[in-house]
Amino acid sequence: MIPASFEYHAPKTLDEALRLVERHGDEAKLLAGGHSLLPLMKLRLAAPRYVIDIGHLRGMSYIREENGQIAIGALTTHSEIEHSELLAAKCPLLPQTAAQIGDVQVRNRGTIGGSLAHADPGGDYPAAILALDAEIIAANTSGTRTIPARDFFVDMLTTQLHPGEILTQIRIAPRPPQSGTAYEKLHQPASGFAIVGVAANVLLGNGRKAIERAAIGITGLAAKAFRAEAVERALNGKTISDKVIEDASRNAAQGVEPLSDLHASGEYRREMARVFTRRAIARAIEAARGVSRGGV
Amino acid sequence: MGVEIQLHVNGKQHHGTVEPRLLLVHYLRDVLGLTGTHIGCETSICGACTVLLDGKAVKSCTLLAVQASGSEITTIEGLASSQKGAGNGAAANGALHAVQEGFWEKHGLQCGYCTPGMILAAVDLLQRNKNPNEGQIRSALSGNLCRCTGYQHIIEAVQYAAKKMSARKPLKMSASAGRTP
Amino acid sequence: MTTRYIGKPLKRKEDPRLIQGISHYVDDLNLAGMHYAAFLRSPHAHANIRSVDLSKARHASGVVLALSGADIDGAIQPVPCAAQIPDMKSAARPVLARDRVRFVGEAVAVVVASDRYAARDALDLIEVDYEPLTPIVNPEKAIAKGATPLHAGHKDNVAFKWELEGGDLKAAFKSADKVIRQRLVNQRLIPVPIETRGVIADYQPGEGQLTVWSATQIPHLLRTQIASMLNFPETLVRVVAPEVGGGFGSKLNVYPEEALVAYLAIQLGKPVKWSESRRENFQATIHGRDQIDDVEVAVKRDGSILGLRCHVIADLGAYYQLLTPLIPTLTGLMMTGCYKIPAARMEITGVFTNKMATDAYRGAGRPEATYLIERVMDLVAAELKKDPVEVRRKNFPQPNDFPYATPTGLIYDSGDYEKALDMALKVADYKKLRQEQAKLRKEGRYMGIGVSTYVEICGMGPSSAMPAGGWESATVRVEPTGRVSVMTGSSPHGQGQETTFAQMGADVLGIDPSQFQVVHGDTSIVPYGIGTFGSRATAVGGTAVYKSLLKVKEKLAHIAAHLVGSDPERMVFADGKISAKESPKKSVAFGQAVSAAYVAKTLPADMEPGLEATTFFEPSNFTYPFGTHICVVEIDREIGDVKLVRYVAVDDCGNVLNPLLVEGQVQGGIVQSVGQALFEEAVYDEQGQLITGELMDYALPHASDLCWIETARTVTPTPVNPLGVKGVGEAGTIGATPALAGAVADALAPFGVHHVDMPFKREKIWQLMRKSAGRVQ
Amino acid sequence: MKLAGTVTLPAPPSEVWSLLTDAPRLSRLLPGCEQLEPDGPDRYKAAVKFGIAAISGKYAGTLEFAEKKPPHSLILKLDGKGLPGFVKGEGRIELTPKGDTTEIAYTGEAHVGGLIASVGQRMLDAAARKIVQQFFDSAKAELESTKGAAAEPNSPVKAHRKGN
Repeated sequence: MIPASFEYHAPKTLDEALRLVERHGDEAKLLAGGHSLLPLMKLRLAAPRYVIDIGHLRGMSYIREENGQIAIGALTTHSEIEHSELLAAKCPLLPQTAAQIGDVQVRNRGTIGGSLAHADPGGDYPAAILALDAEIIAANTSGTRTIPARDFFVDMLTTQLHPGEILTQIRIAPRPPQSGTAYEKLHQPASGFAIVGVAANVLLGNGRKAIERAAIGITGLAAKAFRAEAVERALNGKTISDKVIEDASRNAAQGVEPLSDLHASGEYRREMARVFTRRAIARAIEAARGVSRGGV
Repeated sequence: MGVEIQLHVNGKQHHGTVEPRLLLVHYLRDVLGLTGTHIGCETSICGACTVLLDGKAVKSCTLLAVQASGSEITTIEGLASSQKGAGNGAAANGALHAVQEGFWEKHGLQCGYCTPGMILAAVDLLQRNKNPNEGQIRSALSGNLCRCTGYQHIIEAVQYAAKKMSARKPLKMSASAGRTP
Repeated sequence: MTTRYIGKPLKRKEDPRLIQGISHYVDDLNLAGMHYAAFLRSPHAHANIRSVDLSKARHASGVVLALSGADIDGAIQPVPCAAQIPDMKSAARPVLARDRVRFVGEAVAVVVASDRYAARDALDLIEVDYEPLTPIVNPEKAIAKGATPLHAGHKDNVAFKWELEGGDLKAAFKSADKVIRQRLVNQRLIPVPIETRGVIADYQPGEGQLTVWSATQIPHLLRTQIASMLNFPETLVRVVAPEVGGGFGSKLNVYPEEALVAYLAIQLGKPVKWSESRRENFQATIHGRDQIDDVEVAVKRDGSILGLRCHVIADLGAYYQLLTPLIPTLTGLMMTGCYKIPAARMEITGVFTNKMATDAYRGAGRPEATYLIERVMDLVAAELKKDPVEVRRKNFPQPNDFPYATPTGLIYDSGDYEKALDMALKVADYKKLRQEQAKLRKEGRYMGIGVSTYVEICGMGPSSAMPAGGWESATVRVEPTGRVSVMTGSSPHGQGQETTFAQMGADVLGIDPSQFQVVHGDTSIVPYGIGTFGSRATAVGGTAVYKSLLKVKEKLAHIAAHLVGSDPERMVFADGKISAKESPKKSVAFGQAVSAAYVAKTLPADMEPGLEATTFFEPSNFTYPFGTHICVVEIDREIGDVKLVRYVAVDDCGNVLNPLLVEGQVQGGIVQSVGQALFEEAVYDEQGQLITGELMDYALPHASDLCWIETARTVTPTPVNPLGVKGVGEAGTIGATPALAGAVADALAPFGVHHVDMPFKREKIWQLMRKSAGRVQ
Repeated sequence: MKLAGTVTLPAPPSEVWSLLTDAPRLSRLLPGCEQLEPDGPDRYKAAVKFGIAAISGKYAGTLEFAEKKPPHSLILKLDGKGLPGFVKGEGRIELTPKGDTTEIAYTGEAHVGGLIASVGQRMLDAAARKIVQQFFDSAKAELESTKGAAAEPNSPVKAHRKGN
């Protein structure tokens, strides 16, 4: 399997990269780690005329605190996120999610920016990004804009990013006290993609007996990752019980047209969304209560 | 249109002009003649093409050679003498890396095709975790497929290497078959 | 002979080059001036080819040759099929399709270019005008009335009918207390060696020499077939199987590309390489299994099996490969398994469909047989409410019943089935497992225990029962320096015979294993042989080596006796010396005796110089390894996920040359079974598109999917060969699937489920539990 | 691969009918249609660029109308091939008046072969649904704009159009 020919650009600065994507528009594809784009190019399902390799840009791989938020550079690899101590302390959901992406080699190479911009319906990060109410920073030659995670995913493989824009950063608010997160995933046994992946982020109140606010991101189930608002509504303000969680989880696939493929029918995906939503919520609550169930 | 690249492979500097679409695995195999890195699935599932890129295991079939420009690469041929690995399992020239030794001792290979990738994935693991348990080894090797061994002897090989590396005693290689202890 | 090395876990001689990445598989070889071939393959399962336009491809940069089926018409014979079944219809696979394509992936055109990228690019420039035809995908529909035959001149899609009957079946079913019927499906599988296929051909016009390097399990058979297909003198063809990265039967074949790449090299006068992509490997390298079995069993209330009847629909795909029609017949031969069943009948209908051919995939017909009979034993146990272990035990032949004649006409060589069963029960602590299961069920957890007691047929020979020879060759040559070259007709590709044959040689000749070089896979060096498949390399190939070693030893004994003045019968080989038994002083160094053979001044009268012996060993019978596997699974009630909890395997493969390697074969075989049981399935959609077209969609077992496999052995030597070895390459795969299937069915018993077909994918299990949730017992 | 659904378009069946059966106008509705030229009665040669994000491919083939019962129902047949594979589909479209609007019920089946069938499998259903949705979205927009512009039914619409 060999990609078709293309014109290659390896800009040294972000500005240079932005000018290139502006010039070439949708005839250009950005190459970060390459783990989303290259497989498609090798199959010749994608044959972009221009490939703009942003992998050599400096200063786009970082995890740091900025103005009370955590900022993650778009070129940060899954494995850097998986092993980040800062994230483990302030935003454990991301390392939990990163650890479940693909395999070690893929995590060593794939980047969070590339993964989000690709918006694979079975990608793991989108669920977490949604549950965290993250912000996605996109730049073009005239400046930057901030896209809330909720608005970012538009459809299968389609995001809010315009041609000419580059995703540069992800921003997340640190985890408040009494909150807990979890990512629970049913993986496709061959590729490792999520058949269903549920990220839960809960904030407890009333002496940790009630859920003050829940955010649930679901990936794999539908053409795009989404916030399971019906689940959230059923949880918010409720005193925690197995029944509350179970009942809320029943709404996981509400209003969603599930994907159906060789590996899982729509019906099964729908049911698994319920099961994994329940499991994710329960684990997030455990985490919020400080009950650890093993490492990240 | 060719693109200039320079890579540090197994301790040697290489310069060249390549077609931008040239895959790293083809560069290593066809241009540098390092055929120990194998191609198994081409869809970054099987891990036969695993090499260390700046010390980390990556799948070289899902990387362009141009992406790796400026990086340091260790392939199976250079593992035993790699700087990165020295003092961390690797021994001087002519000897085997502790992981290679483990694979030999524990019959961690049959046809040998997945072996270079498997060994490098194990090296990646042992850099991060000096004493992995069975589950951690299984999970760290889940990006590498082996169709012959059923993996169990590979796990024993990695455990052997972990033990060996904490003792840090390189073993001289000999061409003949020896008995396992 | 003292056994210093045989039976010991020696590390492999092959490993140093493999673990350093310095050995050479086909694609690692590069010849000066190498060109690269790429194939255009049909996207249609069934279509007429109206035209193939190669004009653009021929003018593409780097392209030196582009050919369609029409261009080579008559120049290359179709792919051979060695298996013959009375009245079977012809269905030869053309090297390139000419007028019609019959499966997705069938090669339509080939291009050769100066580099592999250019060859790939040129494929996009070829224009083929297809007239799509209705694909025939489902084998039952293929043989239904009115289905259009795939092949011109055939009246239907039945390739052959094969029958086998023994014993009084009528009486058996008449006197039965119960008759149990079940349909069993063995899904289609893709072998997936991690190295795909690859071919390099080089033609030297001056010498007229054609050399073909191929990732093959059968270099000599391939040489003969390439010579036949190209009508080229066989003496001028050299086939080399270099390092081969796994085969599992998929490289026990002759493929269009092997002849065609050779043809291209001859045409161009340049070396040509073709490396199969994984996608091509999925589409156009043989598949395995794909049988639908309708089975009926007649039983007594006490659990004795009286008779077994089975009809098999074997989906052969569109064309025959080397052994395609033979594979299901092995299922017929082995259908009664390790039980004394007085009467049995098998009917097989081989069927053509618009898919890739099925052929020998690890186990080849026997995993289907053990699946059949072992599922039957479990169903009998469930029906009679007996423990599956006891139903099995009741029907075993006893050790003094061997050689045991089956109603299917086989003679099982030796066995002690109860011994292996008892050992497995003990290792697994079966009683305790059953108690644990009962306890977990009360907690709403679904644990299942599966037991498989299997026997398999291997050590493939004798020739009378084989399509293309069941013997094996070996030449042992002690070189003048005292080093020993062993040339074997076996063609190991991971099995480790470079080590085990050296172990054997070391014990026979009393020297160190390091003194041996086992050479294989090169037809210009090795005498004509058959190859490695059917778990035969040690039992047949090893015996040939052993016999050659004995011949050389005998000659050395005569030389040494002559030198020291003793009786050849009394010479002892040990520690690098050949000594007279009566007096250690009467001794020569091994090298001294060897030297005498070559210097030839001090040889006994009438003795020929040199020290070389060749054997063509013909076994008198197959060998029949056996064992018991016990598997424990737990099923996630909510997801349907089947988790392996424990696996115990007790195998008996007769005597063992190297336990480390036997262990490796058993474990690898079991995990390949886990693949079939839990994950693998080649899925063609109703249009004949292979929708599991890459490893992204065809799941193999990963390290993280498995539990620790506990192994043990019993040893029942075979009388069939002097080594007493039976073979172990396929035993794991043959024995394991029923244990896994039994465990899953057992776990689902509370849901009223007694049989599920593989693969046990989560959704399938989840659906079963859901549908019968109301009936949970 | 099967597709079925209903959609309401903001015009009476006669207008919808003329939109769907007028090749130049239809070519504007088909996502990625680059060319639609007559090739016999009720038969057109088509060149289409289908794609989602980075995944895209060009297909050439034919589009046919059959069993036309104006303005009630028709069958649409599609047959195309390109480097990523081939597509062959047939869909039945039924138009029912609902006040000023038309309810369209469609059922169809498409067979996909080649590369896209074997590796794009998990995306195919969703991609097909997306294409259908884009088609009807464009139809809606087209009908609304003609309504707004008081209709220029005979305006010369170019049959050639650059893909999006």
